[in-house]
Amino acid sequence: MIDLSRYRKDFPILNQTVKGRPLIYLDNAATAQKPLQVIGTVDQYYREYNSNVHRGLHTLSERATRAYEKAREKVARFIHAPRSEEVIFTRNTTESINLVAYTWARKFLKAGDAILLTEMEHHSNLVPWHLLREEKSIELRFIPVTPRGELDLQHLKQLLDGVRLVSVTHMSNVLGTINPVEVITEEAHAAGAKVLIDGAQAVPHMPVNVQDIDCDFYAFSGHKMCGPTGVGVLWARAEILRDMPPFLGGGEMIHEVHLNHSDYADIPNKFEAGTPNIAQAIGLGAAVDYLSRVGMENILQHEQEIGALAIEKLKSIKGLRIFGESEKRGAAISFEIEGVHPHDIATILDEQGIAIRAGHHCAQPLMRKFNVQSTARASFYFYNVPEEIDILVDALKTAKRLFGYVT
Amino acid sequence: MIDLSRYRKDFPILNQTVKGRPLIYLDNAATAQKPLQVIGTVDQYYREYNSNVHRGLHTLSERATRAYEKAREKVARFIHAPRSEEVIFTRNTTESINLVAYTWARKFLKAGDAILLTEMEHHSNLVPWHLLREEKSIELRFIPVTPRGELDLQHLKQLLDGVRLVSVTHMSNVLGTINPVEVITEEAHAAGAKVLIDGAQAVPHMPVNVQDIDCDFYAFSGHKMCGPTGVGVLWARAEILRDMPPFLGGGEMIHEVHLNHSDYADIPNKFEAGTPNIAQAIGLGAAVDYLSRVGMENILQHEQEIGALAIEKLKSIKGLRIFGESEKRGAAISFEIEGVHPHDIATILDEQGIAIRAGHHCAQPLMRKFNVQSTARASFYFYNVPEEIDILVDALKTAKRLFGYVT
Amino acid sequence: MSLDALYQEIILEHYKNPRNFGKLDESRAKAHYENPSCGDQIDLQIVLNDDMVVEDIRFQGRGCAISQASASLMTEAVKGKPLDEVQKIIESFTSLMTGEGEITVELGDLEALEGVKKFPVRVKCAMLGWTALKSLLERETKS
Amino acid sequence: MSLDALYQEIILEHYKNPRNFGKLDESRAKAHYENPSCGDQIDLQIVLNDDMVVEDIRFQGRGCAISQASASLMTEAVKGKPLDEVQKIIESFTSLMTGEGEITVELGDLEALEGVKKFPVRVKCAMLGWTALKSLLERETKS
Ligand SMILES: Cc1ncc(COP(=O)(O)O)c(C=O)c1O
Ligand SMILES: Cc1ncc(COP(=O)(O)O)c(C=O)c1O
Repeated sequence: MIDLSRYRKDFPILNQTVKGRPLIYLDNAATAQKPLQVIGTVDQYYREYNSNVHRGLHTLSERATRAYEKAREKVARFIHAPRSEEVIFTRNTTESINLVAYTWARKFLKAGDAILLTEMEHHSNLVPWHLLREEKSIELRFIPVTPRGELDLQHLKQLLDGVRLVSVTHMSNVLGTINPVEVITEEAHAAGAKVLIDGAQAVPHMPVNVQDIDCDFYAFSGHKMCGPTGVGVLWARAEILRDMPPFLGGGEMIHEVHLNHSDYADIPNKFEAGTPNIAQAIGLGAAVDYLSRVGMENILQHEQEIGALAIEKLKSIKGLRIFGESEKRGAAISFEIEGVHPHDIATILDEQGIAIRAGHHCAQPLMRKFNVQSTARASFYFYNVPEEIDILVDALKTAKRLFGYVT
Repeated sequence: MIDLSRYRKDFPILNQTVKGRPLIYLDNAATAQKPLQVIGTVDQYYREYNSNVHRGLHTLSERATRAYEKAREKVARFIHAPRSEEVIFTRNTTESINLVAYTWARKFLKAGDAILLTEMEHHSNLVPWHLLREEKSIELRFIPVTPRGELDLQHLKQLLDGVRLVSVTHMSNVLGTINPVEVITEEAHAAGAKVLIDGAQAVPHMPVNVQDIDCDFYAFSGHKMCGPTGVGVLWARAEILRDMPPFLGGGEMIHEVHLNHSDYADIPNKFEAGTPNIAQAIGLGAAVDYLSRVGMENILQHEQEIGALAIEKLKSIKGLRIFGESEKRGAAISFEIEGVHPHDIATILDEQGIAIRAGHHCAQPLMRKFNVQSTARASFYFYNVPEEIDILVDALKTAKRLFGYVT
Repeated sequence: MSLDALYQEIILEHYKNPRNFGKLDESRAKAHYENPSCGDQIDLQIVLNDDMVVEDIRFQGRGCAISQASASLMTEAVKGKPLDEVQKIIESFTSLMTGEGEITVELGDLEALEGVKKFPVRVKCAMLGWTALKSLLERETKS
Repeated sequence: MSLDALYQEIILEHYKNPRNFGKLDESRAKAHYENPSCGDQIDLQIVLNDDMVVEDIRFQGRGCAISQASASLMTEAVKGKPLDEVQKIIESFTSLMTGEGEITVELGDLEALEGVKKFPVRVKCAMLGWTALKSLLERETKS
């Protein structure tokens, strides 16, 4: 297995004990930890050149503006966006998707139009469309999920009939499934629909190239990819962004304001109203640098290997069932153990220093599909090591024993 | 003059030279600097307990959730909000105001209703209403500004006829004027209108009590009050927030999600979709602690004293004109010098280590009112000292000399 | 490890074999409660006779050992008790969980849940059935 | 301090007494340019005769010393020049400001603006009139 354990030393948080045991952090799909390089970049910003951006003519402001715009360029390069002004800084994936729903969709969708989603979407890619539907009588359709946890694309062509937007997750935060977004995009475009990809789980864990995917919108969060909380990204084609009405109104996003009307600035400023999350965007730039140094190919390989190993070892536990057995998958692994509720598993693991998540993972419709209320989820990142899997497996056996089951 | 200079040592950024001169930071109305206590709180979060909040059952998540909710309580106490769940974390003032425009105003305003603003509003309190008016034929009215830079409230009663919302800045970022928001609120309520206060410039600089003001909404930014970038606040009465439809849809803001509909969570979660700006909110909590220790009464007194002194000394420069001579005012001071354009002033000051702002300060309508394109603005905070005024005045004289004027 | 204190034998036993599990007929007062942050659910039904004694009580639910065992233990504790004593049990159990207030009655088997106090995020689980009971009683005694 | 290099005598002189300031008649080609980040404005008008020589040029504007002096100096530099030479002046001046590309013609008084290069946020000011000129010429030579 590719060994990336040398990077652990960059993550101060990993070097601690929880309940007297060394912390094993397996909640990476919820949020990733931050390396010193990112923490230090944010710290340096506040210590040396904190200032408002864009309109300042003084040295600090100039330096902050340069760093902020440099971060935009880094992010653009990271996802292979053709132009850096196509990168809009938001708070998180959720805001990025809502931005599209509030602007593009409200302008271009009309009654009777359909949006195609999937049964494995995160609430962030469901609720914005529910909100939209309360305003416009649009139809929501769903690509079904197979028992193996893959998208069932058999009837994609029929499903696409009358669809104006396809919005689909690149990687499932519950099942780990990596979806064939290139294929879906091609079909969607052939049917005249635009495509939004929810990349919250993909950008942190694999190389992403928006030009290769050929999608129209791509959304992701900084905090899941070693960046600060409070910053996300919406990428979209320049011509689409230019056609979109603005979202939030305020400083920086205008060209000229009169008492009774305003002219809007060009992209990206048009979509970044008010003082931006400056430190966070600059921190995200540092995260992108860091991940590039580790190498996204290496990260993907490591996670596929450690994911496969984890699945293999977890399966050795009697009564443990894994949700999602897609061929192409990342290292977010959902499971349940007969007779031990996921919340009890999480508590028992936490007592042993292991952080996993238990719940519906903001994917209640998917839970219903698999007829469970909640699952336990262990999700890995490149800094996790195989030894942690063994400790996890032992701890799960302890849980079973505690509940009176033989292991 | 009250001496708060002992707090300077908490601000590492102030201890640097710019162009070989000690930095004099007079761009505080744009953004304030951060004390070690805030920088350290953010740093500690990332080093020790970074984790996603709310749904986590493990130790880190529990600690992060507690800190995040504790920050909400601190902010609530700071502005004397009756209930902490009335504090919604946003990105900045701009998003807070837009949230009201997108939810409350879109639900409750109907064609023909009027919104009353003022001629001294920041673009963030103008453009959201322009955007709203592109959807609904509402009317925007403006309380005029007198030549002295105060609100002309003579005809307030007539102006309020048919008004559903009054939205007004607590303190002008250009003129420094502190507006009589209590009086305006009382009149507005008597006329049946709700009241939103833009407190971006007030919360950092004076004690604010939303219950005394008796307003319905109050918006402000963390970054202007020693907090991190990327966090702002919307406060509103619980019953109003509960009546409002949600803004962004996604994780955390829901109670139950089905494929085709969702039930929303109670406040504050209903308005905080997706992973919040966790580190930033916690950092804002630390800023509030810090400011409370300095004492908001002390800060107000210091700024009124240093502001008065600055105005007095600036007036000694021939050809210098100050915009805004309100009795009740903070220490944001806009001015122009005959024959030297504000941008040139800013550049010349920067060469001498002094950071001021030059431009329209996101208040173009007010600029037009005063018949200028832009002004120079020096804005003070509690860590500024009287000696900095003398250096400022000398530097302005240098600017005049450079441009060939006698001083 | 305090896990043994949390998952005592009696809790696990009630989790696996919940008492008073099931439905009364539809006409009986009913409360549905849910913990939105984890999805645990309780449906509770109760019959108060004319003397204000809990004549019957039933619950159905899905969720973790703590929430389900606590509900099961609760039904045992209150069944056959007069209303004023039930109120004392509710208050005393709440005190046991929160460490605030007083414990004025013998809690018996319910004391097995004391370990939950050390797991603040799980206290909500233990309280779920009790919240349902409280609101049900409020409704019943008002009418 | 490099301020003296930035605000040279000749720049201040052009700022206070701009050359070719004013309007040509409305029928003449016109470009309006603005720097949205600071509000500086330039209105530019030009007359190209049949030999493609800049027969007349006028500007009006509001803004800082750099933007207004640069526009004024520009009008002097290009007035009476044939189009191909004007293009070379534009390119050379752009090179002077950005430090990229080559300076292929004598820039004369325009060299007084060289100091702006050290103030990156002010380069946009110096280029404002030139951007207007470029777009105007593109439009004029296309038609
Ligand atoms: C009066 C006023 N309102 C609103 C804002 C906007 O604040 P932000 O950019 O943090 O959204 C500002 C900041 O410049 C301000 O001074
Ligand atoms: C697939 C997916 N989409 C969207 C989101 C929402 O991300 P955020 O909470 O950062 O907005 C998540 C994160 O949980 C996710 O896993």
